[in-house]
Formats: sequence, C-alpha cells, structure tokens
Amino acid sequence: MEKLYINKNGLDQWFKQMIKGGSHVYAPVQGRDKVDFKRVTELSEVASDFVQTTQSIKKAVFPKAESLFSYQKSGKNVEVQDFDALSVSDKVLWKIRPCDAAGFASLTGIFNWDYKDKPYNTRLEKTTLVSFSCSKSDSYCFCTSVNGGPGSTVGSDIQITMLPGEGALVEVLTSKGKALVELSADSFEQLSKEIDKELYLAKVPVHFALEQVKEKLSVAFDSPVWQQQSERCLGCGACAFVCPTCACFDIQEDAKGSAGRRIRCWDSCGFSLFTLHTSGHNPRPTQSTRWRQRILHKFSYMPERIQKMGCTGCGRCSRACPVDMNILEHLTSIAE
Amino acid sequence: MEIGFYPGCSLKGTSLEYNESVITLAKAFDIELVELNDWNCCGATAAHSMDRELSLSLVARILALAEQQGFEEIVVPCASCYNRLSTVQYELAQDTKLLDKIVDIIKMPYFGNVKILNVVQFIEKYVQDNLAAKVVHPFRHEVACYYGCLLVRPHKILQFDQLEDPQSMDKLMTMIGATSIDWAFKTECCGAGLSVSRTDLVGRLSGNILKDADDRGAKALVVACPMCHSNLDMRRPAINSYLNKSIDIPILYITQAIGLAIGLTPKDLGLDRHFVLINLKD
Amino acid sequence: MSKIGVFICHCGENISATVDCQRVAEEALKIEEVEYAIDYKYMCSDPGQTLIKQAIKEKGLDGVVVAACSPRMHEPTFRRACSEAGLNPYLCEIANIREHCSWVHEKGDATTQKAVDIVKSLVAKVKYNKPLTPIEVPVTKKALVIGGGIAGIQASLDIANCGHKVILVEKEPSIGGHMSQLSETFPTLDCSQCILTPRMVEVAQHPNITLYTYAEVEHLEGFIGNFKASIRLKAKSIDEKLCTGCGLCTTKCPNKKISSEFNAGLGLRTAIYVPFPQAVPNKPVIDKEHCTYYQKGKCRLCEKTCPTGAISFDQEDRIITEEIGAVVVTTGFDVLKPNYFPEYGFGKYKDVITGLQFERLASASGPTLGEIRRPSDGAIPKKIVFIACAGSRDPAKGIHYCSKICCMYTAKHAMLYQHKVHGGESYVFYMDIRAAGKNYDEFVRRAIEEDGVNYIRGRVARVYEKEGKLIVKGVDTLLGATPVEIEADMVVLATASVANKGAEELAQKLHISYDPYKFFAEAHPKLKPVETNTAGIYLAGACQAPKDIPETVGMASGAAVKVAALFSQKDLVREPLVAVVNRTTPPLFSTCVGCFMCQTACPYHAIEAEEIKDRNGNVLKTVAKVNPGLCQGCGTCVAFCRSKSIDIQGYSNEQVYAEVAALLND
Amino acid sequence: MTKLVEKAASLLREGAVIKVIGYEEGSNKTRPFFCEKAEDVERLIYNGRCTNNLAVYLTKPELLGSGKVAVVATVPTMRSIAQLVKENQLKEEKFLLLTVTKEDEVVEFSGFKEMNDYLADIQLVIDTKEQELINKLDGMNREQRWAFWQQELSSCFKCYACRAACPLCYCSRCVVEVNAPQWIEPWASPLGNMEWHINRAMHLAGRCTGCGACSDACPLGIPIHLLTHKMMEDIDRDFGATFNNSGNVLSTYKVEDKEDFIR
Amino acid sequence: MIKLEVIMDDNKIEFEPRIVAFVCNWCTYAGADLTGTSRLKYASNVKIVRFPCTGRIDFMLILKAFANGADGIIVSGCHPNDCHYTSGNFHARRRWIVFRNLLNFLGIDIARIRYSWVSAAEGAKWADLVNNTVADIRELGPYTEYQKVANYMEEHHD
Repeated sequence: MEKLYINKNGLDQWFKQMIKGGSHVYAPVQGRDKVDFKRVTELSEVASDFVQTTQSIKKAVFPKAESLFSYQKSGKNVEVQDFDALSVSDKVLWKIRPCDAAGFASLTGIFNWDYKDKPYNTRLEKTTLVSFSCSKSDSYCFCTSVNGGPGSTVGSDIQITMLPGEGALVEVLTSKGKALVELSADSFEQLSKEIDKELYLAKVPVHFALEQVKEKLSVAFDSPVWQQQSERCLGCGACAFVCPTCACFDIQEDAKGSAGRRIRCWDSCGFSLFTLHTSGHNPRPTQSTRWRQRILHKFSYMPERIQKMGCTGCGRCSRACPVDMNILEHLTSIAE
Repeated sequence: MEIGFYPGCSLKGTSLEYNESVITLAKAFDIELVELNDWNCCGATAAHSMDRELSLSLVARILALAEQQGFEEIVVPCASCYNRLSTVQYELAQDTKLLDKIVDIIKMPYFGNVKILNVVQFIEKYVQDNLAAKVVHPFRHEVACYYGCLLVRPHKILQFDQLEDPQSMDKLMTMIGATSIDWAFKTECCGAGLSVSRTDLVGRLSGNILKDADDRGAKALVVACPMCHSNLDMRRPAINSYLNKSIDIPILYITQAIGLAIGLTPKDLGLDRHFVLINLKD
Repeated sequence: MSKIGVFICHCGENISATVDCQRVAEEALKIEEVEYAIDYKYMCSDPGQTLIKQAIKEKGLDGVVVAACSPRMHEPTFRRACSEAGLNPYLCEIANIREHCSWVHEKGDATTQKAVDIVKSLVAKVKYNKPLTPIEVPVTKKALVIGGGIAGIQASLDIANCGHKVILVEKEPSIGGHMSQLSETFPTLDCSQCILTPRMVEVAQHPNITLYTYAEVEHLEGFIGNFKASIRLKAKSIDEKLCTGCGLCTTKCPNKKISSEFNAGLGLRTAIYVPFPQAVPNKPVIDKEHCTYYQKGKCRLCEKTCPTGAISFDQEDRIITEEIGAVVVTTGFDVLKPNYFPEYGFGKYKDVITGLQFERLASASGPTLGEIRRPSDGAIPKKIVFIACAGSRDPAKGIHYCSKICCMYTAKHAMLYQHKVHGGESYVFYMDIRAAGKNYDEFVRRAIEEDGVNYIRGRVARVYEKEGKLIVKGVDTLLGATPVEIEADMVVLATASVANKGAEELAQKLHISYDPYKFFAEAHPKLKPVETNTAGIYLAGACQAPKDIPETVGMASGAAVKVAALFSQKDLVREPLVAVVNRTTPPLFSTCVGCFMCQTACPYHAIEAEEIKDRNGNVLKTVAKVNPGLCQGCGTCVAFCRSKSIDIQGYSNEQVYAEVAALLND
Repeated sequence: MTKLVEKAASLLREGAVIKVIGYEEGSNKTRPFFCEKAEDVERLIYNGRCTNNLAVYLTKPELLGSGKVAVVATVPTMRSIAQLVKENQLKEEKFLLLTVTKEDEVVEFSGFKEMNDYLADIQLVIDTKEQELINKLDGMNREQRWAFWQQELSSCFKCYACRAACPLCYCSRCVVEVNAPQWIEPWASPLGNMEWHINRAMHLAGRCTGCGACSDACPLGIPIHLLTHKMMEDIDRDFGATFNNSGNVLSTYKVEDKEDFIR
Repeated sequence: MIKLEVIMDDNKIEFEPRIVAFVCNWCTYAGADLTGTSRLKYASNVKIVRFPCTGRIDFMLILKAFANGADGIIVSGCHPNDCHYTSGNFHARRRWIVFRNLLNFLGIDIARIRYSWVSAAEGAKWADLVNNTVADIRELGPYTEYQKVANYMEEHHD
C-alpha cells in the first residue's frame, strides 16, 4: 500500500483527469433537503459537510432494475441477446464512506456465493471505490460495533483523509486505485513525514460486542423480542433499499409485443409478498417473522455462509425508517 | 353592525319618509345602513324597455360598487330597484358572454356575489327575532298587506315568498299585534308605470285595490314599495273620483307600522309627510 | 399455449374490395399461437361455417377469431357454429373488419394493415377468453302486484289468466283505485263503475289470485325470479270468515262524521265502514283512529249488533312473507294538494273543488247522488268555471310536466255539467287543449260545439269570494289579452296528477329508481317502458307518469306479458357476461377488502356482502359478491376496484389489456 | 405524570383495553408505541412532534389482537379513522378512541360518531410551503411540470413506504402486485414509478384526508403528497366533496357534473 | 420501440399518428358501425377497442395505451342519460374529470386524449371525431416525450 499527499489544486487536477478519462463519477450531492449520490463532472458539485448520504451507492453495481437478457421475436422464432457487458461504463465512486466500501465487500460475497453473477462482477470490475474517512459521525453510526471504523479501508481502492488546511492524505490500496492515481500522477506528492490519520477521524463509540449479539441470536429464533421490536414496523422496503448490503432481488418479465427482456430488480424481505406462496401459504406470515429474518440474515446467516457481515453500521436504515426502527437500539437490547 | 344600503331615486324624492323610516327602524335595532358611495339610477322605469345594455350596465355598476366597497349584502327598500337589481344579477349570472360585455362597458370588476335584500327580507333577517320583545304599542288594527307586482315577481328570479298569495308582510304584521285581513288584491297592479301619464287609470286600478280592502274592513294598507305608496296615497283624489266616494284608509310603509309598534315617534318615521292623514284610534 | 384459428371473410366484395384478405390470412398465420388461418368468400354461409367447424375439430382449436362484419351482426351466428363443433361459444371473438375497416377506408396497404392489426388485437384477446356457460336462475312462478287500481287489476288478471299465481296487495280496504271514484269516462261517457266492478269481482274470484286488501308491502329482498316479500296485513278488526258483509254494523256506528276518502272529502262515513257499495271485498274494516272504542275504550256497538259475531277488536297487524318471481308496481297517482293554490282560494272557499271531487258530485253513487250541487250550501251552481292546468305545466309550482288527462276530463266535466244542469253556464280556462287519442278531439269539439261549453284560452290569476260569488279573474289571450272576470257559483280545478305519497319510500324498499317528481323510472324511455332498472320489477299505470285509463290498461297488459314471458321458461337464462369478485386460497379468501365502493356504484344493486366464515361459523372477513341474477354486465364496478378484485367475464382486465397492447405493438 | 399516562394506566389496569397505541420518545424523533403493560405507561407521550398517523395500524388485525384497543389519536389520525369507518374497515366495539387537547386534557370518545362531531369544527389546513409548491407547479407550463415530476419520480425506488404509511392503503393485495395483467411495472423505472404514483393518487381520490404521512415516510423526500393534495383541491372545486362529507367521489356522480372537455 | 426511432428520425415524411379508441358497445361502437354502413370514409389511424360501457374503462388503460406507443386516444360512449346501463357514462365522466386534472398536474399532455359522446345514430359524428382527432394529433406530433420514459432503462443511462 502506498500513502501519498495531495493539495487542493492537485485534487482538482486529478478529478478533472478522471472525468477526461471518460469515467462516470458518482459523488454525494446536496439535494433539496437530502444528500445523495449523483453523477458529477465538477469537484465543486460534491457535497462537503455531511455525515451520510440517504442512499448507499450499491446501485452502481446492483442497479434498481437491470436487464439480464433481452429477446426479439420474428414470427414464431426467437432471438435472444445475453447481458451486454459492453454497455457497462467505467465508474468512480467518489467520497463514499468506509462503511459503504465495506458494503461492497458483503455484496461481492453474496453475488459470488454459489454462482458468479456476471452483471454484478462486470460492473464491479469497472468501478473504482474512493472512500473518504469520516471526520464526523452521528448517533445512528455504529461502524465500530461491527468491525468497521471511520478510517477502515476494507473494500476501498483508495482512501482519502482530509487534513487540516487544504491537503489530504491519500491511501492507495489496490491496483485499481493505483491506476486511478496514475491518471494524474504529478498531482500527488510523497509524504514529507508519517501522518497519524487517527487524529483526524471521528470518534465512534462501540455500542455492543458483536460476538455477544451473534451468540444471543444463535438461540433467539423463537424469542418474543422480534414481536416486541417489530410491532410498529410498517413493512415497507425503505431500510432494505437504502442499505449498502441488502441484495434481495426479484425477477420480472418486460414483454412488449414481439420484443422483451428479463429484468432483475430490488426486492425486500420486509415485504409480505416476498415469501408468499401461490398456495396462499406464507412461511413468514407476520412482520415480526420478517424482521427476524432481516436481523438474522445480516448477523447470523451471512457470517455463517459467506463469512461476511450483513451490516456495516452505516445507520441508513434507522435514518430512513418512517417509524424510527433503530437497528442500533434493537441490537444493543438484544446484546443485553 | 353595518349593511350596505341602496336607496334609489324615489327614496331621495317622493318617498323621503320611506327612507327615514327604514333607517330609523334599522337604528332601533343597532344596524347601520351604509349608503353606497357614488350610486346611480337603477334604470327602473324606462331604461330596461328602451336599451338593454344600458339597463344592465347601470345595475352592474351599482353591484360592482357594492362589491368594491366591501358589502356582502345590500338593502334595497324600493321594490322596483330591488326587482331590477335582482333581475340583472340573475341575467349576468346566466350568460358569461353578456357578463364580459357589460364588465367591459362599466370598466369595473364584477363578481355578482352581493346579496340583495328587499325591505321585508331585511326585516325578516335582522329585525324579526328581537321584534316581539321591542313592541310597546301593539299595532291593533285590521290591515291589508299590499305587495304589488314588483316585490314577488318574477318568482323564478326573486325566489321570494309565495308568488300568488304572499304572506311575509302578513306574518310581520301579526307579530306586532295587527290582524291582517284576507283579501283579493294583494298583488294586483296599482298602475305605477302610469303614475304621471294616466292618473285616471291609476285612479281605477288603485281604486279597485282600496275598495276591496275597504269592503273587507281594512283600517290601513301596509306597503313596501314607493310607487305603490305614492299611487295609493298621493292619487287619492283620482281614486275617490273613480269610486265616487271618499276612502280615508291611510297607507303605511311596513317600516312605519313596525316603527310605531316599537314606539318610534311619527316624526322619526316621517308619517307627517303623507297625504292621507293617519289617525288610527287604538 | 393455445391454438387459435383465424377466419377472414371477404363478405363477397364488401371486405375484399379494399382489404387484401389473403394477406390478412398470411399475416395472421405469423402470429404466435395462431394455428390456422384462412380467408373465404362468405364465412357466414353454410360452407363458411363448416370451414370453421372442421378446423376446430381437425386442428383442435381452442380459440376462434372471425374477421368479418360487426359482431352486432353475426357474433351469435359464429358462436353457435363454434359450439356445434364442440368449442365453447365464448371462445369465439369477432374482428370487425367491415364496418370499422373495409367500408370506411380506401383500398390500400394501410387499410389491409389496419385489418391485420384488428385481427391481432382480437387474437390477443381470445387467448384470455374463458369458456363460459350461460347463467341459469331458477324462477318462482308467482307474481306480486302492488296496488289494486285498474292497472293492478288488469295486470293481475292477465298474469293469472296465463296460469300463474298472483298476489295482489292493496293498501285501502277495497280494490278499485281512482277509477272506482270516477263518474263517467271519456271519450265514451260510459259509467266507470259499470266497466270496472265486473273486473274487481273477477279478481276476487280468480283461483290464481290471492287478494290482500288493507295491506302494504313492508320489505322486498332477493332478485329476479327469486324475490321474498314481507307484507303487512293491517288489522281490519273483522273476522272475514264470519262476516257476511250485511253492513248492519255500519248503520249502528255512532261515529258518523268522518270525511270519506272515497268521496274525496265531500261525503261522510262511519268508523267501521265499507268504502263504497261495490267494494271488493265487500266487508267492513274498523278505522282505529276514528273508532270510539279504540280511542276512548268504550262503545263496541258494532260488536253488539253484528249477527255473526265477526267483530274482533283484539286483532293485530300480521306480517306474512311470500316468495315471488316478479313484481308489478301499479301504485297509481295522487292529486296535487290544496295548499298549492292560494290564489284560487282552494281550502279557503268551499266551492272551489278539485276535478276528483267533481267526479264524486257527478257520480250516481256520490254524496249528491249525481246531482251537481255545490258543497257550501247544496245549491245548484248556475255558473261554473273549470280551470285546466291547475299546477301542471307551471314552473312556479315546481311542476313542469303536463298531467295529460286534465284536458279530457275537464271537457267531460263541462259536458256532464251541461247535461245535468240545464241552462247552466260553464267556462273552461285552458292553455292548450291536448286531445291526442282515439276520438278524443272529437269529444272536446262536442263539448264546445254541441254542449256549448265556453272555452277561454288563458290563465286565471285569482279567485276570490265577494258577496257569495266566486270572482274568477283571468285573461282571454285570444281576444288580445283582455281581462275576463266571471262571477261563478263554483270553481273546479283540474289539479295536476302527482306521484303517490309513499312513492319515494316504496321505491327505496324495492330498489327501483324514480324521477325528480317521484314518479317511478322506467328502464329505457323508449324501448323499456314497463321495465325498471331492477330486473324482475315492472311498472304499469300512473305510478310511472300521468296516464288515462286506456293507456294504463295497455301498459298493465304489457307488464303482465313481461312477467308471463319470464315465467314461461323453466329457468331464467342470461348471458354470462357478468362481473365476478375473485376468490383465492386462504388465508386471503379474496383480495377484496370489502370497501363496497362497487356497491355504491352499481346501478342494479347487484353487489351483496358475503361473510366468509371458518368452520365454527366465526366471520373471518366480509367481501363483495356479485349476484349474477341482477348484474347486467356494465363493468362500472370493475373500473372502480382498487385492488382489481372484481372483474367482468367477456371483457376481463386481461382481455382488454392484451387487446390494447396488441393493437399498438408489432 | 400526565393525564394521558394516568388514563392509559387505569385503562390497562382495569383491563378496559388490552393495549394503548400511542407515541413514545424515539431517536431524535417520536415514534408509535404499543403500550401493553401498565408499567410501561410512563413512556407514553403526546406533543406537537407526534406526527405518525396511527390509523395505519388499525387495519392490521394481527397487531391488534383480540380485545379492545385504545388509540391516542391526533387530528390527522382521527380524520383517517373517520374515512376508514366510511369504508367499513373498522369495528366500533374494537376501539377506544382518545385524543389530547392543547391543554393536555384527555378526551375519550364514546364512539366514531362523537369523534366525527369533534372533528367537524376543526379546519383542514394545508401548510403554506406545500401550497406554494402547488401554486408554483400550477404556474408552470405543461413541459415544465412534466420535467419537474420526471426528475422527482424517477428517483423513486419503490420501497412503498408511502403505501405502508398511508392508513387508507389497506388493500390486502395492492394493484402493483397484480400481475394478470401487469398493470404497473413492478420494478423501479421512470414509467413504472409514475404509473404507481398516478394509481396511488387515483385510488385516494376523494378519500385522502391530507395527513401527509406518505411524503413524511418517503426516505427520498419526494413530494408525492402534492398529487393527492392537489387532487383534494380539484375535487373540492369540481364536486364540493371534501373528505368530511364524501368518502367515494368516484363511485358516485351528479348528472350536472361539468363536461366542458367532452365534445 | 424500434418503430419509434423511425418516426423520430425522419419527421420529414408525414407522421401517421397511432390512435386507440375506447368505445362503449351500445352507442359509439354501434355509431361506428353506422359510419360503415353509410360508407363514410375516415382516416385509418384509429383502432377501436370495444367495452360494454364507458364505465368499464379503467384509467390505467389510457396510460397503458400511451406506454405502448399511442400518440392519441379517443374515449367515447353514450350521451348523458342515454347510457344502456343508465349511469355508466356518468361514472366514467366523473372519473375522467378527476383523472384529467391529475394528468395535467403531472404534465401529461391531456390534449392527446379526446373525449366525446357519440350515439348509435351519429355515424357522421364518429367519422368527424376520428378525422379531427387524427388531424389534431398530427399537429401535436408523436408523443416521444412519453415513449422515451416508457422505454427508459436506468442502467443504460447511468
């Protein structure tokens, strides 16, 4: 790993080069009242002062809706066209948070668990993740409780830590990151002296011991806690859709006359229809069973099956919830 | 409280006493009748038979003024004015093209949402409820309530009282202790339009009215229209010569009758301005 | 994967002249799931139909599209052909390429292409067609007739004579209605009772007719062919089995000063009474409101006098329920209330009367035994004025319609007056004379020309009393609007006919609609004059609008035929194109959430609530259910249903959706 | 100890109700609270910050359990309840309705009727910011409006929080879940999103009580409530039917409804 | 989708609008039949979908028609008070009033939806209705605005 220093102008130059290089750059942008990822072409568009974006940027590799293949009928014979890898553009995800970067690691786990998903992997290959370490956090953040941290580099290709004054520390973590730096090598300087990045990181308290939670969960399947916690849950998909690691999807047909395509789109285990059988039977008939699924999947099943956490402590679900289902609060209470 | 007031020409001329009695009566019930600023003739007598646009514009302007001066309701004691104002408001509401045309003529915004009250409606709405309590000299006489033609017709537009056998004035009269007689000429024509040109006809028409009232023992006629009043009161000589007998039944405005009952002085009510003397013995 | 056959008709030259039928066939064959396509000169011809039948058999088609003329022409033909070949007829659709294509466009590719598109869209639709079977509703072959006037009497007799049972309900103690009150009838001047009473008797004696007088329909539920009516039999306080109708009781009753309904208030009756001598049934009832015993607890004179001990004071109202298959509503009309004519002094002056009252004066069975005497002092009026359109055609009175019968009966009244009062003077004020009808105008002419009735065209402004005379002030518009003043002895108002008092309430009980005047509404002003919007309920007579006797009788027979037709088949068979509320597997049972918006929207009251219960009878949920007997298949409910839980057979969401998509996509 | 807490405590202790649905303090906001034990009543709060529309829970039998349930209702909640009653969704005997006045007095309603009377004299105020936005849109030309809504709606990712939060979206199967035919693209796409929101609005026509729960719930802050609120305005104008006097504008009609657009 | 491109790429050749007509079976469908039997000629752009009653016409069908590439839509049924089912057209009318306001608020081009009452006796009126609508829509041009949205797939635009 290589550590470099970059000053404001350098940053500008570098960013320009990225755009010139033809990559689509996505970064947090201040909207009407929320900060969210948008495609940008100027560094100035990027939001500066915010804790967390409303949505994660998982759609860069796992779009809300994507066509897996398409077909065209002529008369009675059909011509199928497979997923078009070439249609995928190079992307740079700028100023994502360490917890977002960590999220990609989990997604990769899911999309390569038993079957290597072509659209996902193609997109990921073409995406460079530039995370910014967190200088501030809020009461919803709990990365440190789930093996993450404001300066964690897990999943990032590059991590940038803003320093007092104009400059920034650039940690180049992967070859992809290296390539991105190469675009404008002369914008960077070698470090004059070792920089202790910890000094510049937000202090995120540890709220619960992960091991304890896991242990409790392993025997909690029939616990009444699920019912208590989920009573007010409305069963919408807000938490899942803003989550950086939720990867539930549905498969749909989009047929118009002689042409059509098969579509993969986001879904959520929180929806009552998610597990509904044609017979009318629903193995997860109530919101509490769905809530249980959500927690267990993230904190038991995923770690067991793919050795990845299903939660990076970004706190988005809690911020997005219309009825204030606060995951941190719930996990803490489970841990106790 | 304040309500808009459109007197019209008669109340400023031949029927001053009507004007006075309406205003004093209103005052007695703590109601300020605020005269429209810069009002104009409603074009009653002639305009609507000569020039439609003119007659519509005249009234439209009056109503526009009322709106402009912020009145939701205006009291229009003269039956003829009341009739014209209501009719025009109705016609303009029916036909937006016409409305645009008229608005263009009067060059004033017009919404047509002012409520037009004739004197009886005014009394029913603002006086009636506290009336009984205020009566000091019950008006104990046989009266014939005479509505004339303009107060209740055309029903389609005015939507006031029973077209053929109106009762509103009779009700009010009984409230102040009078006995309102049942008679046949309630809504007959008094010859208003011919008041000046054909006094002989007025004599006949008004004569028949008075005679029936007299035959049925009325001691007074109660009216709510200046034209009716002047015909029945001022044209008494012509009437008497037609009937060749002299009838001395006095003609009172409803506001005067009520005024007397609640103890207002004949002077306030302008009773001294009548031709036929009013000497009703209790 | 369905196998659809497409059959393109040339209709001789009618289609092929502008549409390349062969190409349409070729294009059709390219459509997915189209197994077979062929064009032919005349598809509707025998060989044409055979073509279809063979294809169905040989190719095993499970859907057929016939591209030909409008479905309004030959849909039945081709559907029949399909069913003869063993294919459910509702799996056949018609592509209208004649009226909607070949006839309205010039020859050319565009036209042929349109034909192809039309075929495509119907192929797409037919894929979703479901085999349907006509709905068979069992029919209870018993009719309920409400109202025992001439309309009800006629309807009852006609139905009964077709061999079906009839229940006739009349709220008064006797049947006969207004017609029994009339003296003579226009235009023949034959005595009303003479022609009516035989029929009243016939009703009473008819083996198929059950007569309930002094009774009212309390409640009606169910649907065509399967109604259940509960009927209140008001206590008559008479044991009809014992009563012989001798009438002694009525002579002894002390309470003699009750104004007689039958005589329209001009005569008096006792508290225990028979409305009129020819009443059917001719047995008295006790009018509790006026009976001294019921009111004061003493008297019972009638009981003492009754030779057979038929009086039973402790009788109570009974409610019986009857199952019937059809209802005929014949509740008739009423005359406008007096308070409508303050200007005519009705109610104020005794000698201002209504036409109906005049009928009683003129009637031999009336209070004056047929002599025209005025109510106030019994004097014979020397001068009489008839005012037509009293209320009718008078917006100021809120009645815009023409009461239709007044012109005629006024002429009749004037005539009767002239016949009965020699040297009498009669005047008729009228707006127009409406005498359209066989021998009607002749009748009026006779009144004017032979009997010398003075007809004055103009309205009457006011009637008032002066020195014992009724001063009638009016105008003669034919003499240049000259005012007319007549000193009359009596004034007769041809009062408007209005809907019966209880009309609105009854309509709501029966779920039939009514117009702003509370007259019952027919299903279609031209083509369904005796039907209502509620299948199985029919109308006759003046309850639908003012009518004279011949019209009423005609309408009654019409309604009777509708009922007879309904009763003539074993079951009532209806097109299955009706709405259906879905049913799904538990625990949902149906996606319907029971908001019942559809119920408010349905013009036919065809939507009911169904409770879904578990084995122990606990209600799990309440959902909508369409009654196929009532549903007419408009589909309005379908468009409302938010959860798409209700759908209509033949025009299902999937069908129309597919049709639209196919029309627009290639 | 507030009056509300006292009330709840007594209700639960006397077993008059099995639970009280109200509000409690949450993380930086208040949230719905299902209070079942007398010892928890202290958590119950009621203040201007209590914005969730609790009516949404009343059509979920599995949450209510068997027995009477007390609801601490805000005005918007009550309006929704009134509408639900009109649509035969609530059983009177099942609920005990409470509300809290500005003076922190607890009002207990004997039934829906009494609640409606209470509501009758409370005016529905559409907040000014929202009205401004509506007016702004009305001011735009069609193309601009189209651009505005495409911009807004295309970001929707169909989490259906708007549906879940709306008390009147109680269908057991929503139209978006109907797939024969597939009325609405179930995946998030500009078209599918627009179709969904049009359906939402149409299905709330004349029913929406203007509580704004939909847009409060939207995690992306899309001003979807404008659709239903604009519709309320239009319906008031065209049919004079506010949520108070008509539940189902679309399943009724007047012969004199305007038809200037029909030629 | 393909067809759309063609239309867009050469606006020079006169554009032929694609129009769907939603009509009720009893009045307008019969009216259109009469147009045929009277051999009145009209533009072939309009294709009819038959419904039992205008009350049956789901507002979604209108959106679906646009989504599937319609440039214009005709909705037509019995005149007020003539409805075969007495009130279906009244219900429909009210639905359209509400729906139009909403669409307009969303910036959807309601000028492309033509409502009309055409009775079974008005064959000529039907022909005029079709011709006028075709002319109007031709004036407005293809409804690309909507169809772009209809065929949009995010991934290709990110």
